[in-house]
Amino acid sequence: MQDERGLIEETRSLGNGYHLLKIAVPHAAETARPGQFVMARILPALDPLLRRPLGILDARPPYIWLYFQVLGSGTRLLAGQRPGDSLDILGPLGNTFPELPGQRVLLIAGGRGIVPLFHYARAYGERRSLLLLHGGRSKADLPLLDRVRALRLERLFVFSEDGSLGQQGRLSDGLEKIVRDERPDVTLSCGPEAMLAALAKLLKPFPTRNLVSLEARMGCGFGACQGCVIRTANGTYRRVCDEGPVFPMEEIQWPT
Amino acid sequence: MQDERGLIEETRSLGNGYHLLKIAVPHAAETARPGQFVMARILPALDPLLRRPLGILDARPPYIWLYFQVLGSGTRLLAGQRPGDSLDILGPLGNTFPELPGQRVLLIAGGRGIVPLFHYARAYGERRSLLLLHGGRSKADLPLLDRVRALRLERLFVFSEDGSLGQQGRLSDGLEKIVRDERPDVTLSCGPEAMLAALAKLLKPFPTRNLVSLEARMGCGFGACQGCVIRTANGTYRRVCDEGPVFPMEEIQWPT
Amino acid sequence: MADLSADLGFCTLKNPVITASGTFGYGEEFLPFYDLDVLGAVVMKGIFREERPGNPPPRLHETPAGLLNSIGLAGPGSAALQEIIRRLHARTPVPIIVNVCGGNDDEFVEVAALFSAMDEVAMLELNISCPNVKKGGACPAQDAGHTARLVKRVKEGIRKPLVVKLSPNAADIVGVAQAAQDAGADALSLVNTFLGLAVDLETRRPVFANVYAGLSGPAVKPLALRLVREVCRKAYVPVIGIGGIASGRDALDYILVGASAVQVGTVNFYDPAGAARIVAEIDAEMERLKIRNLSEIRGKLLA
Amino acid sequence: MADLSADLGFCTLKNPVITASGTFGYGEEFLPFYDLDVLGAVVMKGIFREERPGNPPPRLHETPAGLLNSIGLAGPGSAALQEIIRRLHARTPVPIIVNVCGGNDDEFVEVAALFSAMDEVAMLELNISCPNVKKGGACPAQDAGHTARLVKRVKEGIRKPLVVKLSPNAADIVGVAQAAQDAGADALSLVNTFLGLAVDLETRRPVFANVYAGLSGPAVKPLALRLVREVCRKAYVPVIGIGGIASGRDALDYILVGASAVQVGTVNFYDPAGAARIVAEIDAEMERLKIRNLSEIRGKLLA
Ligand SMILES: Cc1cc2nc3c(=O)[nH]c(=O)nc-3n(C[C@H](O)[C@H](O)[C@H](O)COP(=O)(O)OP(=O)(O)OC[C@H]3O[C@@H](n4cnc5c(N)ncnc54)[C@H](O)[C@@H]3O)c2cc1C
Ligand SMILES: Cc1cc2nc3c(=O)[nH]c(=O)nc-3n(C[C@H](O)[C@H](O)[C@H](O)COP(=O)(O)OP(=O)(O)OC[C@H]3O[C@@H](n4cnc5c(N)ncnc54)[C@H](O)[C@@H]3O)c2cc1C
Ligand SMILES: Cc1cc2nc3c(=O)[nH]c(=O)nc-3n(C[C@H](O)[C@H](O)[C@H](O)COP(=O)(O)O)c2cc1C
Ligand SMILES: Cc1cc2nc3c(=O)[nH]c(=O)nc-3n(C[C@H](O)[C@H](O)[C@H](O)COP(=O)(O)O)c2cc1C
Ligand code: FES
Ligand code: FES
Repeated sequence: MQDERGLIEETRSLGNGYHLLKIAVPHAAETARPGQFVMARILPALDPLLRRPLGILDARPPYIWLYFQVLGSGTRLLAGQRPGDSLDILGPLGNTFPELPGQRVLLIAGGRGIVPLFHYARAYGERRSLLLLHGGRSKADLPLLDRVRALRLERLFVFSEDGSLGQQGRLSDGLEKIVRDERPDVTLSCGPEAMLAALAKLLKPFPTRNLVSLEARMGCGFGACQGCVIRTANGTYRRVCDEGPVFPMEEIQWPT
Repeated sequence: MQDERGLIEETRSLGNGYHLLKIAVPHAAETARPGQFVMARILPALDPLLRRPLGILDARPPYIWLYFQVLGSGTRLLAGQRPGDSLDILGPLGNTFPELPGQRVLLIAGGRGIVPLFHYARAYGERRSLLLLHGGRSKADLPLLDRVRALRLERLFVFSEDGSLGQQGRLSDGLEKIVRDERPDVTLSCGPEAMLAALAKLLKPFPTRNLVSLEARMGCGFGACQGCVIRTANGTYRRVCDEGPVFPMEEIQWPT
Repeated sequence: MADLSADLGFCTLKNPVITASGTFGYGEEFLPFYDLDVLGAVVMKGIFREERPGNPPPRLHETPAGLLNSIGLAGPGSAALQEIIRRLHARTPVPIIVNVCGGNDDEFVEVAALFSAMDEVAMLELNISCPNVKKGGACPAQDAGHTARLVKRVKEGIRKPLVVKLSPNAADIVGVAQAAQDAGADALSLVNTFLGLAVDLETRRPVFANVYAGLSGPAVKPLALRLVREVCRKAYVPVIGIGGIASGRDALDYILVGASAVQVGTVNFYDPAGAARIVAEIDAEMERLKIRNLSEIRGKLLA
Repeated sequence: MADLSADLGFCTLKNPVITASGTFGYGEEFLPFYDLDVLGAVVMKGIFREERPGNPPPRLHETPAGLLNSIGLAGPGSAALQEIIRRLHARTPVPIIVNVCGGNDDEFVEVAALFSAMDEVAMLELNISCPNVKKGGACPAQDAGHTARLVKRVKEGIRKPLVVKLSPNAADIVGVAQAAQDAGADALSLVNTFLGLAVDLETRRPVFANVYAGLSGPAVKPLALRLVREVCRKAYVPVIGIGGIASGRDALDYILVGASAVQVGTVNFYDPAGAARIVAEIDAEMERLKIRNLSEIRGKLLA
């Protein structure tokens, strides 16, 4: 983990508020492992005050790629950055998705939840076959799909709620059949909390080991503020930034 | 006066924290007259909160040119802007230096005080002969000098405190002789307050009409906040933004 | 279009957005930017009986997301303001509120009576909360007893609705609010600026001649919103929420904690059409959240 | 190099920069960023006798140039913190200050005594000012009488210097400060966070389960600086200034109004090496202004 000045090399707007950034940031690029994230300080000014957590989509030293959606002031300012601009990048942060050699792994990515799973597939996909289940509201919410198709995957299942891409429906609609047919040993998922909660319910009957990557409001990103906690099934709290963002699915207390 | 989105066309760093911006901002460019300024909002974020007042160096529709020195957070952010970025530009604001046809005019510019006088010379210099007395700490503080030389001027007197450019000394050192030799009807000056105070003292014995352009901390720039006042010789206050920035020299209460 | 009308009991405004005293000049300064009639109302800069020069410069100091001011209620005096109000009223039907000041209780009473007699004036706002008149920031709104006496006297001399503007620097703002309403205030507005300090290490002096100055702007919103909620829980007269509003969303936050309307101040400086933008944003936000009118959410914070 | 040493009377720190409780974890989290020994001291996150889970999420909400938090003093309990302190002390000689909390007076007394007995601990800071423990934000530092009783009891049970941390939400912070010093506080630190509110229009609920939360960060600096000045004018014990410090210049502003040292909080979150940067900036600023040591400017505000 290091606080580095990152230089924006390339920016791409993918429509519908989605953006891709390629940033030269050597330390983070060299040491990042799938599932990790960075805290980005967009401006030297004091509003927005805090850094913003963003997953690492891909890392090829000295570059990392970020993929994000404009939600509020921070991401809006980030979307306004252009090649030549610089950002303070603190990272890589958090734990990782384990490599799981020899295991049959199903990746489940809802919307921008693709980020850590894309990194996973890029990093480990060459060495073994991975399954990816990817879904979003509509085609416009899956702007990375071409890049996803270019990953080394054994199978790719695509769902869109409005049917504009792949099969119509939520990815949770397709999950049971896929798990039954493909018999993964492990699932790794990332996406909106409601989606993850649905997955947790659906996966319960199966013997798979299930890991999820979570989001939370973060103050620091490195364990100092206690701001980013999630509630666990046994009623305690865990910090997403340094005890996560990857947790065993059954440890989380999902909203009902 | 209008609040327009200005598009930065060109940026130039002139060293020593001095910068030049060329901005497409049609309304301000068309209506600006020498002595006027704009209020620039650099970012949509809330820090810095207020706009920053900046004089108009030149206007050729649809462009205006700003010339500024990095002092604090606002000008630092402004210096980081690049072609293609946009700014909210409110202007043109304030009163003007009068055209004064038929009069012999001496312009006196200390450092970045060149801004409104440059505009004046550009706008009216073709039609009659102007004198310009320009000074600064050193060569590095007079980075516009080449552009100043290209103005239509009858005579240009340059002073630098360290002698690195023109005559050595403060411009106030040269003032009396120049006024005696050149016998201007009017002086128009702009520069640091201490310099203007010195000029006020030196010009007192002469029969010239003397106008100065002042700076003050501004909240709004258009007369609504009462924040930008300066003290007048009779003890009242005047708003720099809309009763100025140009005032008769003798109306001001100069610091002693 | 959602129904944006804001019910103050004694009158209904077209919408809840009122421009705050001292941040909107005398209205005329904003005519180049938009039609003032899109607003719920405008408040004039605070006025004393006589012309006042105000405080020496500097009068402003920017802080992170905030503004310290020590204007010291510079103004042309009541007679001149009456002229300005007639002129403004001839140009726009927007309701005009006069922000009444005084160096002592008699002056408050007198100035209030003067403007109460003007047809062009919709209501009065009693500014008992300005921290920039007396050195150290003292003002009547720091004391419930003084507030009650003053409000009662002012109210007796006027025939217009009276809004009493409260100070966040009171030790017990809720107590002062209760005193004001019990004494006859028709509405309460809060908050005025927070006492703050800026110093200059080069000169080793305070930035402002009065030492303390008043903090406003987005920086104070979380503090002001809490105070407005506390007052709303005890108030039986309508409350106008003020402090750091920069967007329609901010304005609706105040309605949610119980305010009937809001005032927007500092935003007028950095965004001259900001108050009009906030009206439009409130409308859009209500549409989006399918809120038909303000009473659907006013004071409906689930807590 | 200017002389940055900060005299607290009962001890002298290498420099005036102390990291504020709750914003620096237990120190260890910052070891990857810099050598903690460059700091004047570090304060541990507030500690109770037993492990505490803290408040439910969300615990943070960003505001313009500010941060609302409702962490609720999550922590591992005193025994675990003793272990952590031993570990930290083995890695760095930076003075360690323990921020002592309690659900009631007995707990404060007990926890203070526990850490007073540790050689690795330089001093104690009594956190009687956290707004996030009780719903509504109540804390002992809102009441001078309670503060006096509590400080006296704590002081009797310890043999280490005691810093008492004050709340900006007290109706009369100067009165509480006087009560604390009269009761035996060796120093005062202020301010803790300001009570604020954020609401969510979508859910119509407060953002935080406790409704109110504590505001910190650059937004509050002008307010905190005023309060520190007011306390410094009445304090005969050293004062540690806290609130929104983001730069060396900000830190020196607090010294100028009379603080002997400062604590820096929120800056540690957005700039992990921020406290070290502030030390360097203080040095550079003192060089530039030819200030040889802090006592040359401490309390020298010309006002
Ligand atoms: C470990 C981690 C990795 C992340 N990776 C990515 C990524 O790769 N791509 C991406 O687009 N986003 C990612 N996010 C989410 C991203 O951090 C937020 O979208 C961003 O911080 C929003 O900042 P803002 O200033 O634009 O929005 P704000 O103005 O802060 O908030 C705007 C709206 O978004 C909501 N919001 C903001 N942050 C979060 C959050 N963390 N969780 C839920 N709701 C939130 C707020 O409630 C608010 O309604 C990640 C978050 C975490 C914790
Ligand atoms: C009518 C007018 C026209 C101007 N034209 C120009 C111009 O053409 N080019 C140019 O470079 N500057 C010009 N200025 C000054 C410019 O507005 C300030 O330099 C700028 O606002 C500083 O902003 P900042 O955020 O960088 O500095 P801040 O962080 O606000 O301040 C940094 C330092 O500069 C000092 N400072 C800031 N503003 C002023 C001011 N207005 N007067 C005196 N000291 C100040 C502060 O005391 C502080 O020490 C003009 C000012 C006015 C009023
Ligand atoms: C420059 C300035 C001048 C002000 N003058 C007055 C005034 O004359 N009377 C008054 O009641 N309030 C005055 N105020 C306070 C505002 O009306 C308002 O209460 C305060 O600014 C908080 O709102 P805001 O955060 O939206 O600015 C003034 C505020 C500012 C910034
Ligand atoms: C997330 C967070 C947690 C805090 N926890 C504590 C605490 O445990 N004990 C305490 O005395 N103060 C606590 N504080 C208050 C800070 O120590 C400090 O007084 C306050 O943040 C103001 O300083 P700042 O503006 O530099 O952050 C906390 C502040 C924050 C932001
Ligand atoms: S974000 Fe600070 S502890 Fe996790
Ligand atoms: S800057 Fe607001 S009145 Fe001049």
